[in-house]
Amino acid sequence: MLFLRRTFPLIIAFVLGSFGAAQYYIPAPWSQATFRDLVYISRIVWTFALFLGMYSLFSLHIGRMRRKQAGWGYSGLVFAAFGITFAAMAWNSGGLLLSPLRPTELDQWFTVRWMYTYVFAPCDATMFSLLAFFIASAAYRTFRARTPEATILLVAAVVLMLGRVPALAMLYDIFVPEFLRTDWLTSLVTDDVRQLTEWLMNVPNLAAKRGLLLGVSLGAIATSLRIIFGIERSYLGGGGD
Amino acid sequence: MIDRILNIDRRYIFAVIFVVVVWALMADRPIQVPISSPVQDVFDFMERVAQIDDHPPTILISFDYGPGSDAEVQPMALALLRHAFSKGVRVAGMCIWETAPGLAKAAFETVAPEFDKKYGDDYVFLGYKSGGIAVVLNMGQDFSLAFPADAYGNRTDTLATTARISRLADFDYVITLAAGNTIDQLWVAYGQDRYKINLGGGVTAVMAPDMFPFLQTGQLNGLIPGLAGAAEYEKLIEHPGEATAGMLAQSWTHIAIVLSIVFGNVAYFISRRRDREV
Amino acid sequence: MPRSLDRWLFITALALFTVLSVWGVATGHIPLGSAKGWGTLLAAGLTLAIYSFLYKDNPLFKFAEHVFIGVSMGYTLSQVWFNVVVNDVVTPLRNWSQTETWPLALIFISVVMGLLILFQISQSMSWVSRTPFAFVVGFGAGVGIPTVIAAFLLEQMRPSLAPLVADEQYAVLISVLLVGALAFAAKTEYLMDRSHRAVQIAIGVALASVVAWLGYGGHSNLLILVGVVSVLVYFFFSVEHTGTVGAISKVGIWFLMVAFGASFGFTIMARVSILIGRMRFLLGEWLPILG
Amino acid sequence: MSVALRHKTPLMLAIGLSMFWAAPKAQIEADTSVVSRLAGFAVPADLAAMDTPNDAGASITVIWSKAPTAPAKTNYEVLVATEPHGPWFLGGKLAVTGHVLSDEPAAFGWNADSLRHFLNVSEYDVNSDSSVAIEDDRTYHFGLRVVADTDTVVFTALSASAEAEANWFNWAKLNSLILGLAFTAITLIMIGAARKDPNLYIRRVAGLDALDDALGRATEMGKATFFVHGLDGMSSISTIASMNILSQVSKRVAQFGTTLKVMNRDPIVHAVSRETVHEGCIEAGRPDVYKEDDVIFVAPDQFAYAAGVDGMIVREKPAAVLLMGYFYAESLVFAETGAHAGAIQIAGTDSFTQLPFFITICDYTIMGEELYAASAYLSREPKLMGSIKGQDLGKVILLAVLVSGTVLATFGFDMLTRVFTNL
Repeated sequence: MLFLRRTFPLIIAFVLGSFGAAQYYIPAPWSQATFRDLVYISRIVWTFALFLGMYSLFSLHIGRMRRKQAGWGYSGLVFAAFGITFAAMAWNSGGLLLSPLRPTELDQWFTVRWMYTYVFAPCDATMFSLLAFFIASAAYRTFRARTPEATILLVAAVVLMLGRVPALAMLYDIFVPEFLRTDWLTSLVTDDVRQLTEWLMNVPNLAAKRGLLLGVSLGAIATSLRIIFGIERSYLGGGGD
Repeated sequence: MIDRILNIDRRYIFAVIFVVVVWALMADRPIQVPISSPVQDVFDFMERVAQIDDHPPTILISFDYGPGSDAEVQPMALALLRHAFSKGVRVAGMCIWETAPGLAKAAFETVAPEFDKKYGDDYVFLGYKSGGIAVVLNMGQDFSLAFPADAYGNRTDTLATTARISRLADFDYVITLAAGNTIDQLWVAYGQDRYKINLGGGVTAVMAPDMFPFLQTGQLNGLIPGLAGAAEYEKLIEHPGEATAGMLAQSWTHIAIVLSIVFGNVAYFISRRRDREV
Repeated sequence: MPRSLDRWLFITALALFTVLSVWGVATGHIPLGSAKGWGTLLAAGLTLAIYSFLYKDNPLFKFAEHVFIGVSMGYTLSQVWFNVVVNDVVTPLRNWSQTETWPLALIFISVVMGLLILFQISQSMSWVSRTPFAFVVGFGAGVGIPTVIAAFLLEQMRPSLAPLVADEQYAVLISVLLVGALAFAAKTEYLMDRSHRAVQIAIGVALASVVAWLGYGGHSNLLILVGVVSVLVYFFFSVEHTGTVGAISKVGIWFLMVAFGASFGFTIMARVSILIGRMRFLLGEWLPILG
Repeated sequence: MSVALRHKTPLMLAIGLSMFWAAPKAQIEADTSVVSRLAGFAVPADLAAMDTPNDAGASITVIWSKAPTAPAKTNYEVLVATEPHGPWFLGGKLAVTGHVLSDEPAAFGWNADSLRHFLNVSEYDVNSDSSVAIEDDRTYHFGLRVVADTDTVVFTALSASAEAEANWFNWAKLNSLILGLAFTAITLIMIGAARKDPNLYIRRVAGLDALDDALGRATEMGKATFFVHGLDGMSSISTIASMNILSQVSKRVAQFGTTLKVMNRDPIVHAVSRETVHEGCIEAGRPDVYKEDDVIFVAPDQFAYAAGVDGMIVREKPAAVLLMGYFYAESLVFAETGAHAGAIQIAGTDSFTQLPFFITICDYTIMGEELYAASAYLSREPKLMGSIKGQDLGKVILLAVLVSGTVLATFGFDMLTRVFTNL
């Protein structure tokens, strides 16, 4: 039993991990075919893992309702909203659960698509747009050039914010009177700022991002190796060893 | 005094931003959008794909974003579809994110009638597949195993757009519209490296700076970054849309934010110097 | 006091929402006879309910948030169900006579493995789920290693393994400078000793300006190499950050800060775009203000 | 005439790698009986065929000499037959300006010449709308025809034959394999070394000092310290790292006897946090200060979590806020609110998109890999320690290659560049 519980999963991880790595170097058809099938199995298994995520969310809200925790009414709301969506899904415009999804129009009642377009999408987008307000507030109150490093960061950010959109050119058009618009100034606010922006992205930004990427990749390789060789087992979870 | 100005209730700042955005959206003023080279590269490659004559040119658009980045990425999707359809390029759409299919459907349904394109013959929507990396690898090895059917259960080998496709590499161009790291962790790493696809990207501005190393190596052959990139693409296909309409508000809001950063920092330094003197 | 103010605000907001919606309906902008019209009203209501959080956390926000969580669960389930379970599993099994044996067997194995993973839920039997987890995670880890080496290490190093400058004269110039600097550094007292600060600053400025001049003038390979190397050195943990290593890692910090500045500016841009999108919805689809 | 397709002796034997790129060992006989000449056009004088290297089989590569001069719009057409004397079918076309051996170092090595064309044939057209795939282990015969201006056909009776076979190793990927094996060895050796001696040297990340200061200040002020976890679950490296830091923090706080509140989004992380804080209090000799309710499960949803933590920071005005783990868009909400509540804030994350916000708002930021190093430094766990050391060695290799390769390339020696090219 202990073998099945502890050793067998580690053997599986080792065998499949080694094959997954080795396969990259073996072009022969048997290797390609085996790889294809293993990939297919992982794809389907991942799908079932999604159900696990759903289950944990459900059990959490059920627990809240059962314990009558503060705000448990909201958990009921979660189930009500889920129930309506699920009902629309199960109805599937008359096709029910086991047939493929029926095409639906936007202007059609009782479809998952309606729930998506008019409930899910606006809520999701609005949640993210809240951040614009928080950024504005932080810009005023907390983005401070406390250290030389933070100063470099802020200066680069300001250059990019003004250079990536035609903000300066727009201000120039509005506020600079005609007689001040020398060729030099015009090209400075239009072309030069844009070139500086592109250069910042293409040279220092690229260099640092590449440095980070190389470092992170080494870390990813090390983690993968730990998994394959059974040194890292945290992903297997606990529970009755 | 300065401290009090710096410590105002954040709700006032929220109100200011709200007013700036609404005002700038309502002020309709034409704005010049200069084209940056990564955007031009996507456009040029699409033009090259359209020139292919030994088989019907077909591209794959992977919709890997959700409503949270609808405002940024959806205009790219519309512009790319308009470009492809206007040049007679066939399009297959798929999703790695489960939150994307509604947006993808909406994009196809908006653009296809404009060009009188028919489902199946000119475009196909393959729907969502879970599994991330495994989906890309599955498509690379055997397309029909990854997508035996489209989103509505029609077999992909019976639809004209996908009948010719047996592997990921059979697509002439793959464009991923990404709001997360699917573009580098999935498409660049697994799709481009293993199956040598031509890969272009449209990403949210958050992701854009991280993509530049891949642009230089050619692992990505072009990139549409954020709303500004979308506006550039709209200009290239000469069909201004939502992105172009948003650029004015975008610019004004940037100016407002930059001014508050500058003001906040100046005030901060003044108050810090004063504190030191005292 | 704030309690009654809040109630007041709540009533005003509700009244305003009703009035504006009636306006939208009255102008024919929102067709009430269709699913679309009602949907737009609902979406506008939810949007504003979430925005109410900007004032303070309140029941309206909580209401919208929990509706959102519930719908998003149902929506995700429907996507997984129709696109994967129905298309990949149910349909081939239903048409089993037309499907070849091997894909059928493969589907069968996959589903069994998938079902095993659900044992995670059980307290006492959760060990059953370890095998499929080990399968997926172990296989993924293995597949990842050569991919990361090829796509992220080799590919990313290649552009840096190119000539630094197109022109050989520059190459000679740089090497002379580098050799000079190294020869100078060999006399460590010049580099380490505080009494030679002026000389050190002069060397630093000279080197930095040559690098910057070449880097901005189109010879970006040099600057990119400096950036990559110094960032790697910054994230090097086996040596103390003092002396030369400290100086290099300082340069690495500067590069990192410019890159983070880029990300910062671009992230702000992204959030602003989303806000613009929401405002376009409110002003254009809910209210008949934007065309 | 017999054409031997032998690869030139690798010049880079010193490194011992490049010969593997010059893989194909097949020597194919080609017969040239007739050589036709068109005005101003030198028809290829040789034709050779071989199994396409580094592939899954079902493909044969045909090679012939490039015509020194050729009129535009001229195409080579490769003909395929299963019998030596036909019937011949079209196997593929190549323009006279088409690719040459040196365009494909993955198949022909870095020293391949640019005087010969090649074409990979994997199928041939039996008639206008059906084609037949090349099969493995079967002899095919090839002919070459030159078609000028689509109608002038110059048939050259060159022929060659070969069998296709599936290859067991992709020699073009040898560099990646060697790197992979090297990293494997380094990592395993270093983890082994860390098991023997957990006190291997890694430098103390500066953020850890700031951490001590923050906790000290919280004690002076007699206010709470908040520890806010990121969004990822227990299997993520950042969560594991931040748990190690939490363990240290909880010990410190227990010694000082102040309040520590831990915010969680993930139920499993929540459970582990409780255990960690409890153990920390016991190790500090103050099991009495542990309060289970101070390790709070806030909400599982991203924005609900953000709203909940935001509310608590505003109400309780903690003296210090520690943001540790993998954060997403909500990072800004925490940091902004905490800064405004007057808390001293230390952030640690490997989420690079969120780092800029932490750097500009927080008092100290532990960036990227520093988080893992800090956690290895504190926990001394061999697998973390060994990985950090292994990665450091990996970085040394990368740095050495980058610097020396660039210097060599600048002076015209591109051997390192070739060895490290991903073909």
